Amino acid sequence: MITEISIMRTLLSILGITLVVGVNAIFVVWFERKVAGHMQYRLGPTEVGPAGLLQTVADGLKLVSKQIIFPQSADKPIFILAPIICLVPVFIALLPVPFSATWQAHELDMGLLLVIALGLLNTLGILLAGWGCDNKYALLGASRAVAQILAYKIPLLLCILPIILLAGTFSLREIVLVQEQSTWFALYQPVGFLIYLIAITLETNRSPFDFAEAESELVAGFHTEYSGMMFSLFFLAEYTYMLVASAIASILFLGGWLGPFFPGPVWMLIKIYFFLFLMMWFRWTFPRVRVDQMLSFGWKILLPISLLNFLITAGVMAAL
Amino acid sequence: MMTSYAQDIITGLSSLLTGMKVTIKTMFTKGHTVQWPRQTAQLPLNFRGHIRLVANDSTGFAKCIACGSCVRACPSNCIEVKGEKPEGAKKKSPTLFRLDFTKCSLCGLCVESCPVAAITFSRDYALAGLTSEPFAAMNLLDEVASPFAGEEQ
Amino acid sequence: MSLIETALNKHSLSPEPLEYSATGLHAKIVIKGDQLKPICRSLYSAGFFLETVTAVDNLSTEIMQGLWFFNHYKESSRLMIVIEASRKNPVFPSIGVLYPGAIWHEREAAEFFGITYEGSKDQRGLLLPEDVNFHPLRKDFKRPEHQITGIH
Amino acid sequence: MFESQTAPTYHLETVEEQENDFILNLGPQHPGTHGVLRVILHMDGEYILTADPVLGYGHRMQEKIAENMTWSQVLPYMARMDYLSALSYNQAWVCLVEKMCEYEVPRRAEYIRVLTTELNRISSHLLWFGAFLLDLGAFTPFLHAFEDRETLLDLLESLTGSRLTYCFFRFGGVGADVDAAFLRGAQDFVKQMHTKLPRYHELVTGNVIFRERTRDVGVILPFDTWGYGLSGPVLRGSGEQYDVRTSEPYSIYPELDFNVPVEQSGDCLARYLVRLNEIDESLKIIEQTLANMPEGPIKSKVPKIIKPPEGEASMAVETPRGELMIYAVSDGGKVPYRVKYRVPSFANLSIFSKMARGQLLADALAILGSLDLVIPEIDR
Repeated sequence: MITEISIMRTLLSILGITLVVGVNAIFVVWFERKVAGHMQYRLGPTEVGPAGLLQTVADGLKLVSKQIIFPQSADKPIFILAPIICLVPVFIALLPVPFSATWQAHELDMGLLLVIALGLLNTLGILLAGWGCDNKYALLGASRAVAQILAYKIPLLLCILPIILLAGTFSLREIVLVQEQSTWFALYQPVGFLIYLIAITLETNRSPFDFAEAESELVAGFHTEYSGMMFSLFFLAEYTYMLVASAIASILFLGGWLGPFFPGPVWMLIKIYFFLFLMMWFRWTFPRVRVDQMLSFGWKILLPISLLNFLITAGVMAAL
Repeated sequence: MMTSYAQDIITGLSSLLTGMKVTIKTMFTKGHTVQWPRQTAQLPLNFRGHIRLVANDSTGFAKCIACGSCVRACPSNCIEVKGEKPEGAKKKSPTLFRLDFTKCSLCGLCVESCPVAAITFSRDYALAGLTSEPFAAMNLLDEVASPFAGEEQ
Repeated sequence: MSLIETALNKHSLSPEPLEYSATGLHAKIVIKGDQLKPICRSLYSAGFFLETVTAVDNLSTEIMQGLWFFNHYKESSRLMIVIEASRKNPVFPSIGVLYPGAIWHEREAAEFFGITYEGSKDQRGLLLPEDVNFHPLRKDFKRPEHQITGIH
Repeated sequence: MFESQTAPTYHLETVEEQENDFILNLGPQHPGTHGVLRVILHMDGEYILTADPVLGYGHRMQEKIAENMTWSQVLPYMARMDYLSALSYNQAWVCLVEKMCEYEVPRRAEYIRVLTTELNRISSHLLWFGAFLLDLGAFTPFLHAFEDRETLLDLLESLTGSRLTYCFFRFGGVGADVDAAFLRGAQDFVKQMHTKLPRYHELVTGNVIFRERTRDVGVILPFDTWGYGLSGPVLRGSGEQYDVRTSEPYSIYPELDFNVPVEQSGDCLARYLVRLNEIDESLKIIEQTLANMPEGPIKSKVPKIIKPPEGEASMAVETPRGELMIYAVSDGGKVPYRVKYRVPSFANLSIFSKMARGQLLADALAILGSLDLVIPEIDR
């Protein structure tokens, strides 16, 4: 039933999500640059704001003020649509994510399914970007993004299935509440946890699996031709996607907002940033995997192990 | 086959963890960064800036005798020297000593070729400008006193 | 020396030994153009590697010297092969079929000196811009009228 | 672990350019080519059918420049060819002229030359190490290598006055004498590298992703090596123990005790290992020169105007990239009559189109990186 209160609530939560997305992007980009800098004997940003915290704001302002260049042979509607298609789904995917028992934009019975489904749209955005700008490097990058999608999505789903079996629900909020009764699912599903970690790195196109960008091979991959604000939309989408993936990971495996001493949202943020830090750590340590090696890695290692993991879980559950 | 499959995965994973150990250790080590302009790095003793003329300690005039050996030694043709004898002097003095720094490759052949050690390297490093003109014709005589100073006026 | 002598044994050539400490070369032979390919075949099968292919333009004697440098991985034996041709229209045989690495050296020497390497599969230029019509390393080369302007 | 599918192999003869071929211009501005190299790739999806390098974007006609310079004026131009190993080029030129004019070189000068050249070799290999990993998509090793290289460049700058394009060697000696601070700095650097090299191995060599990316990629078979005139680590990765420093010893190399690292497999990994082991060997050489540094003058007397007698001479040295040979003809005048630079990267790149055929685009860039190219040296 639509009441005034529920409308207000929805509006407020959309505002909240926008705030979370914006602040998160500003902070995570700064955080990543700091982590990268210190891992490489550098300092990272130091000049703008305290400890360089406002560097991202300055960079954002620069990007916004820049001219957007349209390649002459680009397919203009697709060219413009692509970054939006990349950003909007990850934005919506934050709706069902609970930051505490009460801090949740919109409770959905099928929250997990929605997030998974929206995750797929990101690849569509990349494909459109690669196709629309009529650049060979971008096309190669986009085709790589599409080629890898099955290789990680199936293991990803096969890692989530045991969690659903354990929790008996698709609702993100209830999955956490089940963990409150027992314990973190990461302890039941260590293998699934590991594979999920690899799969979200793949899903967010992060190094060592950043073939779609692959700077040293494809210049900038699918966003080679994008400049200014449209480029920063891709950037925003990537970092928001990382946030969503980390949030889902902490909900599924590390008990979401559960934890002693601090209030729920703090724990949730701690867990999210733990995952974000892990992904940064991967990125600034490893070389890039080759595309065909990643595919065979996905099909020959991730898939059988996650399938085995699922079957064992299902067997044990049935026996109990 | 199964064991080698599992072994590959385990050795692979452990090699990744070793790499991650190195980067996390690095996070807590200090690097070389010097935050210019708040801090400045020390210039090495043999630093080669653009060339400059050495002044004679007693007179303050340039030691240069305008012999032109630096002009001949220069591989990039970036030095221009003219000189004449000031009244009552035994040796010539430069009336013009111009360096085209845009061409200079800082090889130091001019410094070595000088018979009276009248050229040396400056220690200027923050050389930047909006146009190339100031560097295309650097007048090196500006820094030293000139025996012709009275005559020009 | 021994490696060079064994390799060139059947060609009944006597390489002129050079003072290594003074020239950095072990031997030098001056041959005719049609001898190059058989000699290179022997050198190739003896495992000699190609250092470079180049030329020296001699304005006073009107001779273009084609130079081929070889050496061996196992035992240092630097061999210089010289073929002389008229500098008007120098033509040398190409050894690109035997030594694939020679193709680039030949392309370079061809555009620098205006040499034709007969039988080369690849006659394009290599280092100079595509539209040049001069050969800069010829001794009678004058800088072309065309001047690049607008460099600051 | 990640077994790669066997790549389809194509032969040059069977591939014809077709209208709807996917042609990719790799370069001249591309982050993976490290300079202005352009490679025209005909591709089938991600697989490369043919690769044709296009050179000359950085061409300066160094050989003609040398014909217009006096013998000593050529010296600064040496550093502009291979900017990463300027001192090896310095050495080739001064040794060549010393050979032609029969100048004596004091022993202390020879020691300083070898010491600084080997330091320069390490700095070149360190930069290559970083750049190669950058090609493979790892950014951190690049800056880790630069951290160590920074110490090295500071050290060399304190002696030579420049950080990259050194013009330090002189006919009959060197430009400046080493002082106690430099020797101490060099010793400290050797110590530092002995602790840092194992870190590189931990960070990179053992890494499973790195090994899969480089093993069996870009294999140079031994019977290809002499046809293309390969030299340096590219050759030694294919099992041939050829190093000018041992085969035609110049300077004080015969007195020094060092090994020439060789790997048999001929792939990118082999070339990588050869170079990292070479850093180790260079450290050994540096330790020996530091221990035995003789006292004495650093420069013998040479005439101001250099006129080598009529004749020809060649001089080969081992740069970090392979064999550099300079062939010069003198007509007895103040300027060289003809100078020919035989540069290692030129020959090493010429095999690229053969290696890239039938490989993935990602592999082609790994191969390009493993060849350790310096484009200004190729273009001259």
